[in-house]
Amino acid sequence: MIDHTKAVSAPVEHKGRKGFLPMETNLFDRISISVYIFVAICLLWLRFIEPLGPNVIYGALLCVLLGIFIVRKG
Amino acid sequence: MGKKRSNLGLIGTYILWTMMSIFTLLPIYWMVVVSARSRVELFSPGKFWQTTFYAQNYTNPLTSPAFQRYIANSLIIATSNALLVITLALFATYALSRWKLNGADNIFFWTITNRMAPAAAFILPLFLLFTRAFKLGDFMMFDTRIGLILLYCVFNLPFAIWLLKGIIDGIPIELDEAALVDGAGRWTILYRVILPLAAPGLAIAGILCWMFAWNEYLFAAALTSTRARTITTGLAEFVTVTGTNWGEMAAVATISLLPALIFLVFVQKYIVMGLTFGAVKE
Amino acid sequence: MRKQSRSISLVIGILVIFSMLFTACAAPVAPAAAPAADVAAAPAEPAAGALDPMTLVSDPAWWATAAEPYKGVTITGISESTPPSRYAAEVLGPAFTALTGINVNFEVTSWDEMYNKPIKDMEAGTGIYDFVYIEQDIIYSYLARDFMTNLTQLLADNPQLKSADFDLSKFTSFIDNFKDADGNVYGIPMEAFIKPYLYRMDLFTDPAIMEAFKAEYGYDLAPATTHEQYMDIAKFFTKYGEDNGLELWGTTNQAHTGHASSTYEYFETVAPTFGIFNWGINMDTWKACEANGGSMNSQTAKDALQWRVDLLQYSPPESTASTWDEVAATFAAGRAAQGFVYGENTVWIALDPDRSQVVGKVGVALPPLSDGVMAQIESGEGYIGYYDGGAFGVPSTSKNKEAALLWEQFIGLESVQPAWAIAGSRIVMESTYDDPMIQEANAKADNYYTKMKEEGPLYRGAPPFPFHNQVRGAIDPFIWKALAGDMSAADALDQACVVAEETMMQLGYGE
Amino acid sequence: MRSNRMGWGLLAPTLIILGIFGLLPFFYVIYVGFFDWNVFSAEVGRQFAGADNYRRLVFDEEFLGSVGRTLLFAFCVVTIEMILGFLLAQTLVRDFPGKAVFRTIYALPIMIAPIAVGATWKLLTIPGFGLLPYYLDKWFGIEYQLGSHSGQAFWTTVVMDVWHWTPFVTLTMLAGLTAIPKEPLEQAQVDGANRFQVLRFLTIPMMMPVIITTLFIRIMDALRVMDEVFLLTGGGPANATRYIGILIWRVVFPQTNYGYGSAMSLLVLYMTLVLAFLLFSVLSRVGKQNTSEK
Repeated sequence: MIDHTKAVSAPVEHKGRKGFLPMETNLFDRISISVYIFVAICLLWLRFIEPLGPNVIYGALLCVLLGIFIVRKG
Repeated sequence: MGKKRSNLGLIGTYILWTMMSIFTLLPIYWMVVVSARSRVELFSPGKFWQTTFYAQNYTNPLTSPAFQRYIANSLIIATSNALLVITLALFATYALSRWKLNGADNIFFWTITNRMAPAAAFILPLFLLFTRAFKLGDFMMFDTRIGLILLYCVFNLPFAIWLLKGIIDGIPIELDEAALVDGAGRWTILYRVILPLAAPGLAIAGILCWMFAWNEYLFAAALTSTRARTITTGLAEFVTVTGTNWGEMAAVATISLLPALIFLVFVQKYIVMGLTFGAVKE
Repeated sequence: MRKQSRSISLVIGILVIFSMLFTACAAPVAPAAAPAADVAAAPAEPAAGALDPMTLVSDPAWWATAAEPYKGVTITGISESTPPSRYAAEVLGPAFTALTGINVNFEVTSWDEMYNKPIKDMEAGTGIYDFVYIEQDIIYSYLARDFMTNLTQLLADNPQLKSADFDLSKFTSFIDNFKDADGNVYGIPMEAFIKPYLYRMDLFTDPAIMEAFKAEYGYDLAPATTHEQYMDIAKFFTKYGEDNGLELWGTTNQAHTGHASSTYEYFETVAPTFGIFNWGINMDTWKACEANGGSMNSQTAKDALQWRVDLLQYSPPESTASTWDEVAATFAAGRAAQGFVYGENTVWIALDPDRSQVVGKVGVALPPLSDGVMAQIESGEGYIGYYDGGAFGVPSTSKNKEAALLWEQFIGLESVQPAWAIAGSRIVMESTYDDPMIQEANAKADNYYTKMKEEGPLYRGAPPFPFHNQVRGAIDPFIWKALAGDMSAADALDQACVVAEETMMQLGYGE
Repeated sequence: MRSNRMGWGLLAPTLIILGIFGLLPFFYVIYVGFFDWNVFSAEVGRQFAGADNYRRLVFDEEFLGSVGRTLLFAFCVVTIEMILGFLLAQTLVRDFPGKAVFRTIYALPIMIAPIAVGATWKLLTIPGFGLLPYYLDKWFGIEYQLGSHSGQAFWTTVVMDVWHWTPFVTLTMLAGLTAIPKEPLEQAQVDGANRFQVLRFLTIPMMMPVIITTLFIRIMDALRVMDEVFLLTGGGPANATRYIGILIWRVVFPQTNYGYGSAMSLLVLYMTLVLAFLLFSVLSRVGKQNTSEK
C-alpha cells in the first residue's frame, strides 16, 4: 500500500548517490545546492563582513571552492 | 456511525457550504450590482439590492469595435495557447515517460522558475526580444498574438507537463509495447493509446492554461499596443478614465468572467479527476 | 470504423490548432489599416460627433499632396485614456486619415503604461511610437536624454510639409513648457488646464448656512482665501453633513496612500500656496534638506503637509483611496463642499447630468494662499500651482517623423480646437476661448475658462527636473506614511528630503 | 529499440520555446543585475557596476521590509488556504445532494483574472459605495478604511487571496482524496483507530505528494502576488501592502531603475527557489522516510 505515496511527481526526480550531504543527490542537485549556498554567503558577506573590510570577492572565491567540494563529494 | 449522526453531519455540511457560497458570491454579486449602476447612482452604499439596470455600462464596451477586438484577441490567444501547450506537453511528457533522457527532468525545474520570479523585471528582456530579435522587415513580435501565445507557453508548459507526468506514467508501458508488436508507429500509439487515456488530464491542463492566458495582465499590457490587446488590459484602461468609470469597469470584469464561468459549469467534474498531479496511480 | 473516426477527429484537431496559430500569426499583418477606422465608429462622447475633415482645413488638396509620399503609412501613438486623448484617438485620428491617407494607430492606456511603454521604446531605440504624450513635468527628463525630435528644426528642414494653417504663435503660453532654451518646440500641446479650487455654490450661498457659519466663525462664508478659512469651512460642512444626516464632507482630498497622485497634490497644489516651490529642492545644488540649502523639510513645508493631513478628518472616507479620478467622482457625487479638482473635470462636473449630481452648482476660485505668497507669485519667483497638461511629441527614434509631423500640425490647427475643448475641457490656443461653444460652457461652469485664461499666468508648469519620476517615486512612501498616520508630517519630510538627496546623487545630480 | 533521438525530438519544441522565451530573458536579467542602468540618470546608458546593486540591496530597508511583508503574507495565506482547503475537501468527499452546485459556485473565483479580483474587491471595500465599510460601520461600528489602516489593508489582501485561491487548494485536495485507496482507511477504522488517527497516520501521509505540490504552487504564486493587490490598495497605506512584486514594478517602471529592479527580482527568485528546493528535497524525502518506517 505504501506504493501509493511513493511518486512525488515533482519536477526533480531524485535518482542520485549519497555523499556527505544528508540525502541522495544527483549532479544537478549538488550544483543547485552550491549555487544556493554561493548566493547566500555572498549576500551575508556584503551585509556583514564587507563593512569590516574584506571585499566580497574573497567570499565568492571561498564559495566557489566550497561549491567544487560539494559537487565532487556531496 | 448511526443514522442520526450522518444526518447531523449532512445539515452541518449544508450550513457550511451555504456560508462558503455566500462568502464566495458576495464580491461577485456586488460587482454585478455596481455594473448595473449609472455613475450618479454609484455612491449609495447602503443599497444592497439593485432594481434598475443601467445597460449603457454593458452596451458601451460591447459595441465598441476596439473592445470587441480585445475579446477576440483574448479568445484566440487563450485557446491557441491552451491547444499548443497541451499538444507540446503531451509530446514532452510522453518522451519523458518512455525514454530515459539524461538531465531532461532537471531542465523543467529551471524552466518553472519563470513562474516564480516577480514578473516586472522580465518585461524588459522580453520587450527587447520581441522588438529586436524577432524582427523580419516590418514584422516584429511586439503587439502580435503569436508573441503572447508563445510567451504564455513558458508559464504553462512546465505546469502542464508536471500535471500530465503522473498520468502518462500511470499508463502501463505494456500497452505501448503491445501496440508496437502490432506494428503501430510511435505516433499511432500517441494518439490511439495515450491520448484517449490521458484525456481528462489533458482537459484539465488545457483549462488551467486557458485560464492563465485569459487572465494574464502584466505581460499583455507591456508587450501589446493596440492590435493584440487582451481583455484584461482593456479592464485596466477603465480604471483610469476620468471620473473613474466604476460601473463600466465592473461590467467589463463581469464580461471577462463569463467565458470562464461557462467553462466551469461544463468541466468542473473533470477538474477533480485531473488535478491529482500524478499523486496516485490508477 | 472506430479507427477511422479517431483519425478524423485527429485531423480536425490538428486543423483547428493550425488555423488558430495561423490566425494568430496572420493578425498583425492584416489590420494595419483597421484599428483607426474601428475606433472611429464609436465616439466616446456624443458631443464629439464626427468631424468633416475637409471643412477643417483651408486647403484640403495641399494636405493630400503633402502626404502623398506617406500614404498608407501607419503612425503609432500612445496617450493616457483621458477624454482629450480619446477624442484625439476616436475623432481626430480618423479625420486625419481621411484627409491624408496616413493611418493613425492610437493607443490609449493607463497612466502608468503611458510612461512605461514609450520610455522603454525610446531607451531601447525600437521606434515603435511615432508620437507620444509628454506631460509638462516629464518633458525635461526626455529632453535631458534627447528623446524628442526638435519639431521647429524638422519643420524648417521640410518646408514642403509646413501647412499654411499651422502657426506656433497662436498657442497659449503653455507651449513654452515644451521649448528648449533656444525656443525650439518639442511638442504640440494637446491639453492644458489648471487645478482650481472648486466649491459648492448652492451651499455657499444658502442663507441659512451662511448665517450659521457667520454665527460660529465670526466672518462671512465665502470661498476661502487663507488656509485657516479653508479648514474652518471644511470643519463646518463636515459637521453640517453629520447634523443633517447628509453624505457631505468639508473637502475633497487626493490622498491615495499608495498612488503618486497624493504626492502630486502636495507638491503641486498645497505646497506652493504655502510658499514652497519646486518641491523644496534647491535647483542650483540639487539639495532638498534645509541643512543643505533646500526647503523640503522647512517649517513651512511641514506646516503645509500637516494642514493636508489635518484636512483628512474633514474629507470623505474614500479620500485615502482617492486619486485624481476619484476626487472628481467624489465632488461630482456631491460628497464634498469644496476641494481641489483637476480642471479637465471641471466642465463635466458642472455640465453633464449623466455623470454629475452637482450640475449648475459648481463655483470656481483661486486656491487659498498664505500671507505674502501672492507677492512671490506675482514677482515670478513662485507659482500658485501647476499649469498642467501635455503635448504630443515625436520621439527621436520614430521611423515616420515626416508623417508624424503632419499629424502634429493637424492637431495644432485652430479649427479642430473648439469641439476638442468641449470634449476634454482643455484649451491650448488663445482663439479657442472666444469660440461660442466654449463661451456657452464657460457661462455654465462659473467662468472656468475665463479664469483659466486670466489667472493662467499665476500657474506654471512643473519645475524642470531631469529626474522627475525618480525622485517623486522616492518621496512617495513618506507622503503616504504621513497621510496614513504612520508618521508625523515633520518626520516624513525630514526623511523624505534625505532620500530625495540620495536619489538625486545616485542619478548623478548634486554631490 | 528505443532510440533516444525520438524522445529528444518530441521534447525539442518544448525545450526551444522554454529556452528562448524562458531562459534567455532569465540570463538577461542576471546580466542587467550587474549594471547601473537608470534611464534618467545623468550618465547615459548602462554602466557596469559589479555587485553594487546587491551591495545596495542588502542594506535597503524598503526592500528588506517588503520581503518580510511578502513572506508574512505568503505564510498567512498559504497556511489558511491549506488548512481550510483540506478541511473543506473532506466535506466534499461524500456525495450529498447539491454538491455539484456548491462546488461550481465555490470554484468561481479561480476563474477570475487577478486584476478583476482586485477590481471586485476594490468595489467591495471602497468607502462611499462599497458594501463592507458601510455594513461594518452600521452593524459593528468598525471604521473600515483600507487607505488609512495598515492592519485592515494587510488582512484584506489576505482574505482576498484566500477567497481567490482556497477553491483551487480544495479542488486539488479533493482530487487527491478521491484518488487515494479506501481500503486502508476502512481497515484502520475497523481496527479501532479514531478519525484523528486515520487522518494523521494514513490520509495525510498518502496525500503528501498532493499537499507538497499544492503548497509549492501556492507559495510560488503568493510570493509574486501583484495585480490584485496593486489594484486594491496600490501597495498602501504607505507600504503596508507593498509586496515585493509591487515594489519591483515600481522600481523597474515608474523609477526606470532597470539594473536595481533586476537585482531585486533575482533575489526574490532565489528565495523562492530555495524554498521550493527545501520543500521538495527535504520535506518530501522526510515524508517518504516516515511512511516507509511504518
